[in-house]
Amino acid sequence: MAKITAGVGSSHVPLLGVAVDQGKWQDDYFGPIFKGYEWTREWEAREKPDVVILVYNDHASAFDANIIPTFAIGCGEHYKSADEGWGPRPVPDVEGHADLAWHIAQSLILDDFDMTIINEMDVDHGLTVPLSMMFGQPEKWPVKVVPLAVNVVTYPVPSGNRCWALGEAIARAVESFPEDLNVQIWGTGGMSHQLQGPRAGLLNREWDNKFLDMLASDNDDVRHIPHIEYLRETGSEGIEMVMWLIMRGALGKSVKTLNRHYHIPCSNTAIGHIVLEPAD
Amino acid sequence: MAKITAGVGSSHVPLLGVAVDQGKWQDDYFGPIFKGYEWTREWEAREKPDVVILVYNDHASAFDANIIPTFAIGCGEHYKSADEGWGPRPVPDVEGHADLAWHIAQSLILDDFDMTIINEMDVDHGLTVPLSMMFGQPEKWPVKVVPLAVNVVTYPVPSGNRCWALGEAIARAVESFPEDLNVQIWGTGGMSHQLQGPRAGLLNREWDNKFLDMLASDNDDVRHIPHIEYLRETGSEGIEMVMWLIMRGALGKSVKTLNRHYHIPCSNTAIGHIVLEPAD
Amino acid sequence: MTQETPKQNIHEYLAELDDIPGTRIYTAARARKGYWINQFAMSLMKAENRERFKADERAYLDEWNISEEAKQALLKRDYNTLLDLGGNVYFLSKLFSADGLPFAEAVSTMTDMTWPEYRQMMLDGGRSPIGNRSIKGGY
Amino acid sequence: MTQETPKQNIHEYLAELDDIPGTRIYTAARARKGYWINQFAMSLMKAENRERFKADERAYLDEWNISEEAKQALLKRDYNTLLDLGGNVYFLSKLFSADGLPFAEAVSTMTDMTWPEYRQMMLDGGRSPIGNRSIKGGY
Ligand SMILES: [Fe+3]
Ligand SMILES: [Fe+3]
Repeated sequence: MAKITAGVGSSHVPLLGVAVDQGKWQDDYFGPIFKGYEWTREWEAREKPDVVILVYNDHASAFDANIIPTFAIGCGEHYKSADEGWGPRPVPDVEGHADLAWHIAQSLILDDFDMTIINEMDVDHGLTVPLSMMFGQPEKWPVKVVPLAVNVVTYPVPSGNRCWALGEAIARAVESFPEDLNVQIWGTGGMSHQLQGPRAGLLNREWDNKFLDMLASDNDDVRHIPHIEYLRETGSEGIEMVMWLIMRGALGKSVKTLNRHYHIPCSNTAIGHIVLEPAD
Repeated sequence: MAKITAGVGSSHVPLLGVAVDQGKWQDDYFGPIFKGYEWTREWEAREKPDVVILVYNDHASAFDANIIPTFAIGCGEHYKSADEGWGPRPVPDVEGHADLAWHIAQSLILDDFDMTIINEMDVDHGLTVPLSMMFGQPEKWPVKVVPLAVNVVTYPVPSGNRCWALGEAIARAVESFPEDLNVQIWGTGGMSHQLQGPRAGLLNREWDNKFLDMLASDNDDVRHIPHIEYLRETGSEGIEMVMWLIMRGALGKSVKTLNRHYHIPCSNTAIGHIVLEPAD
Repeated sequence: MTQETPKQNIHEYLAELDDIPGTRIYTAARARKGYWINQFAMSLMKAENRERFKADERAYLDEWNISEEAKQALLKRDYNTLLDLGGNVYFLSKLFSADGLPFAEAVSTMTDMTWPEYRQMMLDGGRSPIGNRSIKGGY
Repeated sequence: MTQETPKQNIHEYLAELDDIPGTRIYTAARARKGYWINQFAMSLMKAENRERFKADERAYLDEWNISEEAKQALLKRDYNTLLDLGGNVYFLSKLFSADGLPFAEAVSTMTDMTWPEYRQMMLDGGRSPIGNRSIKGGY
């Protein structure tokens, strides 16, 4: 039986991909960030998950303005790194887990989630940067990936409550997959940042840490935070944190925090990550 | 305030489009079918709806195998008739109602429906045949259309219960649109038919009429019919009738039946239609 | 709030779909298997592709990531085999159109009837569901 | 079952989004208005389009269904005006890349700071939310 054994929430700042790809990850600017991920990288090397359900958002790479799926699940065999305007990142292709992905997609639709299924797409920094943070620069990614792309760009994006409920449904789906698989779920994006307008550069250390506290707790108050609170407190792009709720919803009522790290800034963004284990 | 004033369920058989386009609609084969729609055509001419929310499915025209949205709502300004392999139907372009469509899309997402928004697409017989049945051959369609494309091809398709709930949410959305608009909602497809395999040609007059009875009733038992019942009783393509439930769900608890017609066969298909008015 | 439809396990749900006589429900498993058959068929929506296909069917098919078995079935218009290989009728209908074949006539080739026989069955009220609902149940 | 988040009316929801200082939330209204600005920007993901654009920006822009105002803003790289006209930063970032401009530097041009000032603000902990949360509330 497949099982979700852990959840990771993590920022997915494009500049971190640049730091890895250009070997700058030990310099003064990036050193403290990568140091914060060190424990997690070692933990992942020990855990050896078979599959990661990777919740992220497409940043106008695979989807143009024409089509905006709220929840799109990648059911393909592999995905190439997207050219975001300066050439694709020099990272391995991402291998899908089509069997598990289709199983999850089917289960979710039966569970009244209105999924969009996608077979072929390129994946951008939202998906590949977290892989680099967790696994460094391997010849080949050590996990298969089920990409789950969430619209967090055009409003309304899905509610926190809906994201949490989707996570719960994903956990049910994984548990009904017959093959033995060690599955992790990652929620990516955030933390506080604003990339547009005169208010650009807003960061909110206090709120971000309160959010991490809420994720680590045994109650589900975090699912009821309204969009406007993310926007006011954490900048227009801080809304990406709703994707962490899909991860958290998949872990059940109680969780144990294995690691937690927060650093300001990386480019325009507050970097944070948290590693959680179901504790029910 | 906009209001849903009526709902129509109707088959959308491609051959009916051919009959209209080639002027065969009075011959022995098609005569009885078009006669059954006569009252409804006159009623539509009197009702003069401003907008039709037209629930249909794409038959591998706008969407290829790569992307499969469960619920896609058309938010564009206009749509062309698709070339389904023998040239586009010679019908007017379909004019969208982008203001209302975006309002509904936003409201639905806020209401935890995981919509896919689509701006540009061609629309196939699923959408244009019902327009021809209701409005004949005008120079310009007398209504604007909000297309709502439902996946009823790749399994699982959305449950009857989810479709009904979507209809309820659409009704709430329409009622919160500030402009005065006479809005109809149409659910199309069906009735019994099977287009594939050795069982092709299955029709089920009794079941189809029971389904029409259930739609016309004041209880919502019809939303709980499982997919397997549609498939066993009405053929593999009879599942399209789940789209009628979106229409029915939008009309509220009680309805008044204004017209009802059933005829066998049209090509591979049992033709039926029903005109309902909210009666709460 | 109204009563919820009881949720079903996906494995039970899919098993039921396989219990219908003479029918291949287009499940994920079929959609995956037939992906390139269907994408090939979809390509025939463009007039220039239809022409290239008609000029040399085999050469056009060889441009696609399709098994030899599927290519043979496409060349023979063996639609039941194509359904087994994951083809879906709405995609395959682009091939009906390319051949100039009416939809119902193409559908009739999947049954054990000739086109005139099939057409007559439909005029007579269609195929009865009796005995055609369930393989296991035989009803 | 857990408690439901109270559902909000879409008009209230959208009104709140307009109450954030120095921020244009990418709502449906903006997405509609800026559709072709964003599709133009997306086109710059292809190397051949970037070259054609660089060779003659005005001529390339004239191929798109974009208002003169938006074209001028694109030519001037006036990103705040482009946000007003419905541009979205993830789409517009394809233009940053075409210009070889780092993302953060491009973002800084939307503020009242120079790039070195903006960079220093970020190193110092970023822009404070205090007074930046609500126009009406002023908090
Ligand atoms: Fe992001
Ligand atoms: Fe249909």
